[in-house]
Amino acid sequence: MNYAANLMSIMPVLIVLATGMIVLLGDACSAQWRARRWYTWGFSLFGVLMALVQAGNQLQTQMATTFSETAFAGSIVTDSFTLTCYVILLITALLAILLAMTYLENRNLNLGEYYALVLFSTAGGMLMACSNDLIVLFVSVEILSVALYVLSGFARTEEKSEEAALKYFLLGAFASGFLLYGIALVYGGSATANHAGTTNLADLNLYLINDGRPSVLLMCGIALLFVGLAFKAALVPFHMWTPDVYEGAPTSVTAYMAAGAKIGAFAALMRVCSALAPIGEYWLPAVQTLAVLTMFGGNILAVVQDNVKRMLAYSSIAHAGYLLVAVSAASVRNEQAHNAAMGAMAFYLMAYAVMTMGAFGVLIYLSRKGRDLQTIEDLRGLARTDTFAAYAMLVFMLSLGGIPPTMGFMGKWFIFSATLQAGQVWLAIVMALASIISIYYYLKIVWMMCFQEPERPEVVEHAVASGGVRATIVLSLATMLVFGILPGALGILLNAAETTVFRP
Amino acid sequence: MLILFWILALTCVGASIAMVVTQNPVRSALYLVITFLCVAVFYVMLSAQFLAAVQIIVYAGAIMVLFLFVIMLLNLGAPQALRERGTLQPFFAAVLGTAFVVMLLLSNSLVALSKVRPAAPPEVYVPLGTVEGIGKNLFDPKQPWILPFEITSILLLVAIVGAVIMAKRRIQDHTP
Amino acid sequence: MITTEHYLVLSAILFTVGTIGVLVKRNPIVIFMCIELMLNAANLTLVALGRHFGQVNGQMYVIFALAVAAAEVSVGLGIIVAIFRTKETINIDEVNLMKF
Amino acid sequence: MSGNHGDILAYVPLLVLIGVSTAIALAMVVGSFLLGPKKPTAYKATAYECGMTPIGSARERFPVKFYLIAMLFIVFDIETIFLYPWAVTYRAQGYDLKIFYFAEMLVFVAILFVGYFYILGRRALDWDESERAVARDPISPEILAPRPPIRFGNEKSGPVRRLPEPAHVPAYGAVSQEERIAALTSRRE
Repeated sequence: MNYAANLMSIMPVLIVLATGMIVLLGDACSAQWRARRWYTWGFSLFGVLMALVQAGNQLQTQMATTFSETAFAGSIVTDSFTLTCYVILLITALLAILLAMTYLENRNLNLGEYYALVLFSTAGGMLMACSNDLIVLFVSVEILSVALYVLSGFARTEEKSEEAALKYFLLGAFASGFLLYGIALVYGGSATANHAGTTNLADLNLYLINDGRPSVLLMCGIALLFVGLAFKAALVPFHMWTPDVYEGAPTSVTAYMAAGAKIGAFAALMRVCSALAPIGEYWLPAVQTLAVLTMFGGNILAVVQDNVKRMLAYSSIAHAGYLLVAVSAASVRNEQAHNAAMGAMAFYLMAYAVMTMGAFGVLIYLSRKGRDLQTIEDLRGLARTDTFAAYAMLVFMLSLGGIPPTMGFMGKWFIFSATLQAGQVWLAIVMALASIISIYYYLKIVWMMCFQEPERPEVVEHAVASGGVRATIVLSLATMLVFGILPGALGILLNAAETTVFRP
Repeated sequence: MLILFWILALTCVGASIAMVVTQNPVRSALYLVITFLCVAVFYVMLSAQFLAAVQIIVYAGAIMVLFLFVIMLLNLGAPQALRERGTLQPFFAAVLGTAFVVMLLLSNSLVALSKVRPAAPPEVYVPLGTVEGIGKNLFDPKQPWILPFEITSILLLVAIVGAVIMAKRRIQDHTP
Repeated sequence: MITTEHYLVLSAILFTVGTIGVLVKRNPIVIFMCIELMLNAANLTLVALGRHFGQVNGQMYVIFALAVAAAEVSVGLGIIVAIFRTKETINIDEVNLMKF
Repeated sequence: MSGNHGDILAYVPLLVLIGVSTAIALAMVVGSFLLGPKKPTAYKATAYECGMTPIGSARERFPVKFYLIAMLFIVFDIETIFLYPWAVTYRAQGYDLKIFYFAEMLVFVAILFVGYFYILGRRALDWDESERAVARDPISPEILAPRPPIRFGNEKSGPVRRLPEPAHVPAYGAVSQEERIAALTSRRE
C-alpha cells in the first residue's frame, strides 16, 4: 500500500488544513497586531491559491487519464467530480477571504481565527465532496458545520449574531442526529443473505445494482439521511434556520455560508444520490417533491421580504431547489443524462457561488461604519450615488434571476436541458415557472436602485470601499459575464461526471 | 438475561421520557445520566466493553458534568429564565403521531433482519469489543478508519477554537 | 433470548423520544440534551447491528460519533454561555427559534 | 444468547463488587440511624457552616473561566479515548506496522497540539483574565477607600474602640496617588 499516493490524492485538502493551522498558531503566538493583520490575511489567501493550483493540476491530469481512484482503503474517492467541487469550493474560499479583512476591522472583529475557521470549514466541505464512506461524510459534515456555527456567532457582543449561532447550532445538531441514525439504518438495511451491511457508497452502489429491491429498513435510513442533508442544504421544510442565521451573522460570514455550505451539502447529496441511483424509483419522487417545495417556497417567501439579507437567504433556498432538480435528473438510470446533470450541477454551483459572493460583496461594500446595510429601501437611488456598486448589483441580480447573458442563465439552461434529457419534463417546466416568480423580486431591487430618486443625492462615503472588496466584486463580475457569454470555456466543469465511480 | 434487558429497557425509556416531561432542567440532566448509564450497560450486554467504559467516562462523566455546570451558571443569574412555560407546541400532536407511525414501520421491518441474515456467532463478535480488538482494527492500514481518525482531530481542533472564541470574555484586540 | 431486533426497537423508541423532546422543549440546554439522547439511540443501533453482522464497523462509528458529540458539546455550550452573557436570558421564546 | 454467556459472565465479580459496596454504604447509614443515640438540642439542630448562618442558595455561580477549562477538558478527553487502544495494541505490532502506528498517532497528536498552543497563545488557561489591568494600576481606589468598621455582632457588650480619624484625608483624585497612599497608611497606624 502506497501511503504517498494516498496523501497525494487529497493534497488540496492537506494544503488548506496546513494553512489553517499555521495561520491559527502564528496569530495566537505573535504580539504585533499590525504584522498579524497582513500575515493572517495574506497567508490564508496564499494557501488557498496554492491549493487551487494543485486541485486544477490534478483535475487536468484526471481528465487526461480518466481514471478515478479510491484512497485510504476505499474511504474516499478522487474523481473528476470531487476535483471539480474542490475547485469551486476553493474559489469560494478565496473570495470570502478577500472580502473579509476590512469588513471585519470595521466591525472590530478582526481575529486570526476567522481565517482559520474559514479554511477549516472549506476543508470540511472538500472532504464531504470526496467521501466515499458515510462515516467520513458524517465527520466532515461536522467539521464544516461546527466551524460555521462559530463563524456565525463571531460578533460575540451582538445579540443577533449570538442568536444566529444558537439557532444554527441547535438545528444543525438536530440534523446530525438524523444523519447519524440514517447512517445506522443504512448500515443495517443494506445487508442481505450474501453480504453484511455497508456504509461504503461504492459497495452500496454495487449491492443495489445486484440486489434490486431495497429493504424497508434501508428506505427508512435513506429518508433520515435525506432529512439530515436537507437541513444542511436548507431545503424547504427544513429551512427555518436560514433567514435568521443569514440575517444575524456578520455579512462576510453570510456570504461564505451561503456559498460554501451549500456547495458542500450538494456535493454530498450528489454522491449519496448517485450511489443510490439503482433504486431511484423508490426515493426519487420524494426528492422531486422536495425540489418543487423548495423552489416555490423559497421564491414566494423571498417576494415578501424587505430586508436584503433575508431576501438573499430565501433566494438561496430557491437556488437550492434548482440544484435539487439537477440531483433528481442525475439519479435516473441513463448514463448520458446522469453525466449531463452532474456537469450542469457543477456549472450551476460555480455560477451560484460567484454570484452570491458578488451580491454579498456589494452589500459589504455599501455597509457604513459599524452598521450593515439592512433594508431594500437603503438601496434607493443607488445608481446616482454609487454607479459602480449599482451596476455590479444589477448584473448579480440579473444573474441570480437567470437572465442572459449571465452565468446564472447558462447554469439554469444546462440544468433545464439535462432534466429534459432525463425525461423529467414536468420538473423542468416547474423549474421554469419558479424562476419566473424569482425575477419579480430581483427586479424589485434593480428598480429601487436605478429608477428611484435617492433620499440624499450626495455621494456617500462608504466605509468598506477597500481593495479586497472591490477586487471580489470585479472578479465575480468578470466571471459572471465572461462565462455567461462563453460557457464553453468552462467545459471542464460540464464534464465533471467524466470519471465518477458510480454507475446508475 | 432477558429479564435484565427488560428491566434496563424500561428504566432507560422511562428515564428518557421523564427527562422530556420534567420542567426542571437539573432533573432533566439527572434523568439523562440514568439513560446514559443504561446505554452503557447495554453496550456491555452487546459485548462492547470498551465502548461501555468510554460511554461512562465521556458522556456520564464529562459531558453531563458540563451540562450541569452550565445549568447552574444560568440558574443563579436569572432564576426565572430556566422555567419551562409548559406550553405544548401546536404541531406536537401531529409530530407524535407521525413519529409513532415511523416507529411501527421500523419495528415491523426490523423483525425481518434475522431472517435476512442470521446473527454472527459469539466467537466472532466477542473479541471485537475489547480494547485490543478496537485498537487492532482502528489503526489497521487495510481498514478505512485512518482518514476518519485523522479528520476527527481536525474536528476537535475546530471545537477548541470555537470554545475559546465563544466562552472567553476578552480576546486580545487586534485593532489599535 | 435477546435478539438484535430488541435493541433496534429500543433505540428507535429512544430516538423518537429525543426527537419529540427537541420539538416540544423550549430551553436550549434541554433541547441539546434531547439531541444527545438521539445520538445515543443511533449509537446503540450501530453497536447492535455491528454485533449482528460480526463486524467491528458499528463500534468504530460509535467512537467517531462520540468525538463528534464532544466537539458539538464544547462549541454548543460555549455558544449558550456567550448568549447568556450578552442577553441574561436563554429562554427560547425570546431566542425565537422557529420564526419563519 | 441463552447458550453462551461467556463474555457476560466475566462481569459477575464486578456486579458482586457493586452490590457489596452498595450494601456496605447502606448498612452504615441505616446502622448509625438505628443504633446511634439521639439527643437533639437547639444548638445541634442549627445548621453549622464555619460559624456562619448559611444564607441563600447552595448553588454557586462560577465564573466563566471554569467552563472554558471544562469544555477544553472534554476535547482532550476524547484524545485520550483514542490514545488508549493505541497504546494497548502498539507493542504487539511488527516493525513496519509500528512505524505506521506511530506516524498515525503522531499526526493526530500534532494536530491537537496545534490546538493546545493556540490555547496557550490566547491565554485561555489563565485564571486571572484581568492580569494586565491590575499591573497597570497596582493599588486601585477600591482597595484604598476607607471602609466602614467591621461589625462583629458584639457591639452592645462594651465600648467599641474606634480608630482615630486622621486630620486630613484628601479626596480621591485631588492629589497624587502617592500622597493619598501616604495619608491613608498614616491613618492606619
